Amino acid sequence: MSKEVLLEIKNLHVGYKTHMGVSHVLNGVNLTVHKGERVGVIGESGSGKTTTMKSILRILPSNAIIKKGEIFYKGKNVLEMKEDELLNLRRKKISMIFQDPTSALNPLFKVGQIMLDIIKYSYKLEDEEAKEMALKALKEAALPDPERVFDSYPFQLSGGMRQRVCIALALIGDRELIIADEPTTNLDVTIKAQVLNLLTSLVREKNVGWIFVSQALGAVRENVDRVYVMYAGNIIEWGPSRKVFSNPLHPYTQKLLECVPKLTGKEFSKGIRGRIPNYFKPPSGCRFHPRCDYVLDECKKSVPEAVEVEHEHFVACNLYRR
Amino acid sequence: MRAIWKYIWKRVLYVIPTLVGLSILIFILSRVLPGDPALMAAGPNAPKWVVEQIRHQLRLDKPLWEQYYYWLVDLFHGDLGYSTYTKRSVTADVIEYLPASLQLIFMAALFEIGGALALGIIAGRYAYRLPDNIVRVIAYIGISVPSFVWGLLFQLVFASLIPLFPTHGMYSYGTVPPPRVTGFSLIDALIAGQFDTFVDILWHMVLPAFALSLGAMAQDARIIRAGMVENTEKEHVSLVRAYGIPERVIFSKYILKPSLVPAVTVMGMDIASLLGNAFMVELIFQWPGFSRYGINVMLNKDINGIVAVVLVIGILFAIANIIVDVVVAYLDPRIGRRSQ
Amino acid sequence: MNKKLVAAISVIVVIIIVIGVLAAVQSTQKPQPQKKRLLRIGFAWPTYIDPAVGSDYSSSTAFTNLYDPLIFPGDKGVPKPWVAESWEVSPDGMTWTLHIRKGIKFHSGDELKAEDVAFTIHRLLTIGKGYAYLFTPYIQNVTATDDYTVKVTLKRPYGPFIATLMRVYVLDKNVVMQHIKKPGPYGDYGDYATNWLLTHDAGSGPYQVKEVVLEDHVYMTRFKDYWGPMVPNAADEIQMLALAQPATEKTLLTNKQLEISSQWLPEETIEALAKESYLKVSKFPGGDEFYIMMHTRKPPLDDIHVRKAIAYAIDYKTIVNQIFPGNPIATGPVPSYLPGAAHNLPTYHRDLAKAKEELEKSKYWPDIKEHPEKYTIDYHWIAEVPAEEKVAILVAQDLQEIGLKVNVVKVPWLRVVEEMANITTSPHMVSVFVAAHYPEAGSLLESRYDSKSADTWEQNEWLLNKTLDHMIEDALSTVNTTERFKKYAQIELAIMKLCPSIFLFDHMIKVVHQDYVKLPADEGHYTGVMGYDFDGRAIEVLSTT
Amino acid sequence: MSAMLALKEWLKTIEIKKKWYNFSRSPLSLIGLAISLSTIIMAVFAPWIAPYPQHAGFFTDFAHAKQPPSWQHWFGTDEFGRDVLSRTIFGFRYSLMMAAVVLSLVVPTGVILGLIAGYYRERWIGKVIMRIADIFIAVPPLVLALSVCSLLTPSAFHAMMAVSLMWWPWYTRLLYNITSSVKEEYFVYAAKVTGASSFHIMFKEIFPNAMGAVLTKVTLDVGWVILLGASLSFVGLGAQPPTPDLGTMVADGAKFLPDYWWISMFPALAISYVILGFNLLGDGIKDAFEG
Repeated sequence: MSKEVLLEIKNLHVGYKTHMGVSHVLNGVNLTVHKGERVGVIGESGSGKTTTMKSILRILPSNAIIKKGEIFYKGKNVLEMKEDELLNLRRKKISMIFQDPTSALNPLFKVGQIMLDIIKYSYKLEDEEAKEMALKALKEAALPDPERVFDSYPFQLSGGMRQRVCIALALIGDRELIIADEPTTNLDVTIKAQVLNLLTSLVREKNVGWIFVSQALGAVRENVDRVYVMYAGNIIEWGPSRKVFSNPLHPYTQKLLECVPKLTGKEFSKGIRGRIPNYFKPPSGCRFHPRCDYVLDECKKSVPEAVEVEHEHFVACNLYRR
Repeated sequence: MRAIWKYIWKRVLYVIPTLVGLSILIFILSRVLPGDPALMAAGPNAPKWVVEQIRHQLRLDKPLWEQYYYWLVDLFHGDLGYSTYTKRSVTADVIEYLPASLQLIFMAALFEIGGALALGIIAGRYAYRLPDNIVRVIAYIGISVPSFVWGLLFQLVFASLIPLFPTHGMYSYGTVPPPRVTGFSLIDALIAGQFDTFVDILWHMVLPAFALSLGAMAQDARIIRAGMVENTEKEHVSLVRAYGIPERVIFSKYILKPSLVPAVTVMGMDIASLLGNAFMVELIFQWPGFSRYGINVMLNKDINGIVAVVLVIGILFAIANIIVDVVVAYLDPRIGRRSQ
Repeated sequence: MNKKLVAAISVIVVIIIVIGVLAAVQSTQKPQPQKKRLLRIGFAWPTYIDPAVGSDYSSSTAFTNLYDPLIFPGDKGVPKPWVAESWEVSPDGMTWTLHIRKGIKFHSGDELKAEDVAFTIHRLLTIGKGYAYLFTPYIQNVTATDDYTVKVTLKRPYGPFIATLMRVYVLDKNVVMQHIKKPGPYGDYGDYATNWLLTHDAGSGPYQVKEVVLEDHVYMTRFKDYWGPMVPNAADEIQMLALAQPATEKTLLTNKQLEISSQWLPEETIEALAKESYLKVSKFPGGDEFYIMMHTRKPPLDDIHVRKAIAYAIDYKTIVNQIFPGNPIATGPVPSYLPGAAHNLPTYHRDLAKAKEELEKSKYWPDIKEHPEKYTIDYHWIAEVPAEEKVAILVAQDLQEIGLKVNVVKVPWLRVVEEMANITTSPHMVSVFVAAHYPEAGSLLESRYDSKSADTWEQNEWLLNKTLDHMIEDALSTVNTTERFKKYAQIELAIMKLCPSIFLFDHMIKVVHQDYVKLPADEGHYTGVMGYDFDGRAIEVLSTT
Repeated sequence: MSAMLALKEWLKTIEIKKKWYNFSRSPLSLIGLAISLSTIIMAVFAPWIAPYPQHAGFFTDFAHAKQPPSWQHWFGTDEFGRDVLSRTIFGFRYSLMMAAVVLSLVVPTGVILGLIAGYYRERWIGKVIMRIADIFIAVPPLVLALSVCSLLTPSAFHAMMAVSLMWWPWYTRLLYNITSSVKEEYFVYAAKVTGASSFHIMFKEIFPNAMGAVLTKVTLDVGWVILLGASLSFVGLGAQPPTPDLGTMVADGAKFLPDYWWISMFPALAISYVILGFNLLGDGIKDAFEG
């Protein structure tokens, strides 16, 4: 494997400043995406997936603080990019599909207005050309009657259609990396599959890099090359999708996979006792230790380092240290 | 566009019964509450037969429902009854005094909108920073200090300490009022080509309009600021940011517009405060307007005058609210169209 | 959206800046109208310039300048022939013949004739408002026997008849008839032109209406063809400006934008203004007296001892020294300078020992001592005259000292009028300024203490005293002045003994005016008749603006 | 009665500590609380706090009238020679009493009518109540209150009645909106299914959901009612002299501007002070319930 590295997140620490103090969410995230590679990120809600994704584009909320770490895009540190470089990255290189299409589209603007703005700032096109491009994208996203959609306000569209609009946005131009942050979580069950199929087939077709964040483990398993498992702001296990799913190493991953049928939107099944930790006072050492059945003394003291247990399959757990 | 008209029409239809109810309410109150308006109108030394004559003229010798019936009939003929205070038709009074008040309230509304936008945007842009805190203090002061206190404060400051703005009336001494065409002295001055007079009137309007607008301005500034802070963290802002739209555009378009909707929505209430506070402010600044007339008819128990004042203000308030709703519907497409 | 918004904001900002800049420019360069002698007087709205409608201070001031009365009040209110040049009365006192001066011109250019006088009086009597109340009880009929003679027949003899004619302001019949609007409440006469006369005049006075804006101002310009005498530097224009706030008046006076202040400036403001070298304070009798009327039919005030106790408890000196400085303490039921006022009447003064003594004589005393709250005295004062509050609170404080409980209530003027129309709603005590309707003691005696006036605002006493009524009627029907005045004196003495009112002070009107304005009052001349104080015929304006 | 029960119930369900935490984290809320408490304390203990308590009653001392602020009279003396500070402190009494009387009349009336109107939204009774409420809201409250007051003789009682007459519809509206939305929720259905009476549902199930909003509104309204009362007094339709009523003090003192500014300006500041306090407090309570 000597593929070209597209994106590399190194030891990312991100926190949020609130009136209750600073919450230490990301605790040294490492993640790599190669060119044309499809990468999955799984983990329960609140584990820091969205924060990681937003860090890539530097669109974190204003109270977020990046304490440590680097994000390299084609070798260039995104976190140190200047305004124009950053805009270029956002306009041409990486696009993102948000979790909730309803809140992601400004309700007071027509779909077309938003799309035109985006296209015009990205490609400096005339209105006519920009509109053509937008309509093409909408058509690509399998929206029937793109003209009508273009001329509609978001509230006039169904949830599925809204997400297709977001997908269309993400597909405009030739992107190198598409981040899909739980693109189907907020959709009706019947629509989920449709939208997912559309997305996966488009990604395959275009052969772009893809980060697929999801709680739908099945969908991830089928559609990605490699998978990262995230818990409480740490990547605790990663490797080729096939290997991770068939041979989960980390106790958390094991539990997570066990309770697949019970995995629902927000509530965690009884499969894992306890809750996601309090980020204001995160547990020392391995953040999973209070919930872990195999906890060792050293787990409370230091953050375990990643170990390559089998080829390209890593786990950060003291149980696998030799 | 058709949808908007239909929407307005619906609002008008809804408000008419309310206004009729209002007229009945104030009509009955003015006739039923103790106190003899005829006696008051006749003046202190009038003989009894004069009082009776006025009572007859005011139809106070008839049953209440009949009085209301004739009042309605007259209303449809454009006659609001005889004012015992000005000794002429209330309609003439309304025509004479209303434009001055509208002019003042309009100016105050301009100040309010301008000031609220400026303060709100500054505070929203620099949320949690020094400008935000300054605006917050200004806003709380604006909300807490009643308009009549502002009025008196301005009187105190500008009457003698810094005589930069006039503190009473509509014209300076020596200014010739323009011939009355529309009744709006500003417009009349322009029609007559008296630019000096136009400026003079504006100059006289500054303090009362400002005193009138401060409370509402503060309220609105806070709402705009809150809206901006809230919208800044919205996902739709993250989206446009993620696609490389410049911050300047995000701010002035994708954050500002949704922040204006709640501010415009509360403008209905602001107009209520403008219309109400105008009573005190016109009194303080001796503004020759409808509200000052209102106070005088009230203090003189001029029942037809009181009914007319309440009703006219009710109508103005209703119109203002409809305008506000239309603006909101224009800003927020969800509102006008949902009713379809 | 974005651009529009920016545009809107910048427009507003620009407006504000422009106004600011213009304001700065404005304040340095005032418009320069042509120079004239201008007399600007502060007054309070409402002002009805129709003599058949208005009767208050400001209205009467307007009448004086716009119209000519049949009789003019001379110094101290002594009747002076005016439109009525001379007159005779029939021996039975029932018919008066008035001879009308020739050559008086109305503002319309027509000559004033007897017919106009008759018409004026008919109109006044028909409408019944304004000063009509002075005439309705007496006048039977008025006819013009020729162009210059008017015959007035009375219902009964009436001594002060000539004095009352100061309130007949002659209107131009033709002009009035031209402006009648029909239908109206007065049959063939429609509205009797009341609508038109609200903002216009039909007079012959030295000034004519230029512009009336209700609630704001009355502008009057000099009538060139005025027949009568005028002082050399009389005003070219009189402007009556409705001013509601002392602060405003103060500003206008110091900016020389007002020649004469209104007459109700608070003492505090007068004090402050008196310090300015270019301003003068003028003081002259207003023809009125300030009373506290006591309801003599309401317990405990139906007991004369309680009334006397109150009369002895009140601190008159503080009132005239601190609250209304410069007003002389009243010497009786009518102002001391009024023709027919008695002198050396027994008066009341503050004497707490005497007050307590009187109170203890009262049949209510044992009860009052035990339960003062049972006899709480309602004291009403008129909201429109803020200085009355001080008197009210002082009186309450004084009465507290002798053990009476007082409930002070501020009541709007018109409400007081309404209350006083009824014996049960009339308050225990009410403080009111009452003026003579014509300059004679008889006017006040009748309006204050006759049973006929018991239900009016001028009497809260509800004396309903037959003997007194007789005496008053007898005096008023005495045509001979000397005899009439003797009878007045007896009535005044009788009233003092009954102690129905507290006679506080003879009211002096105080105005602040520019030093370039010369008022007759500055030389000690006054009429004491309401509305004749600011007579354009007699005021000199020694500066042009 | 039921309101009391509901209150008890509600106090149990809300997490007082959390609310207090939310409230106290903003210094502005704490300032608001301090100001409001200080005015209440001044109002209650006025006779002990005011340096010259007798100046609130029938008192004149013309020899010491119109004195500028000094150590003896911090706020100066008025045209009667009365201590402005003492009268201002007593003035809080009247202002707060006005607010208390008005709100204690208006809140129960408005709340009950609003509950009924919201609960029977589709029936005529609900519609009639809301239409009537609309009539009273069709004019700015100050205008109608002024008219009604002017038709009556000016007194504190009439002013309170007039303001109350104008104010209830706001609570009716608030409760109507909350009831209309809460009505469809599952716990209301559950109560219905178990055969609870409408009365029970309205007061025990629905009303507790509105408590936070009502409490916030009541606090904010203290300021507004005081403002409205002061406005009425300013025009001369308020409490009777010599009652120290802040609005009347401002209006009376305004005659002496600018020379004796302290007579009107200190009471004016006092009005602003109360309103500011309750505004801040109201915002704090709102944050506590929403945050």
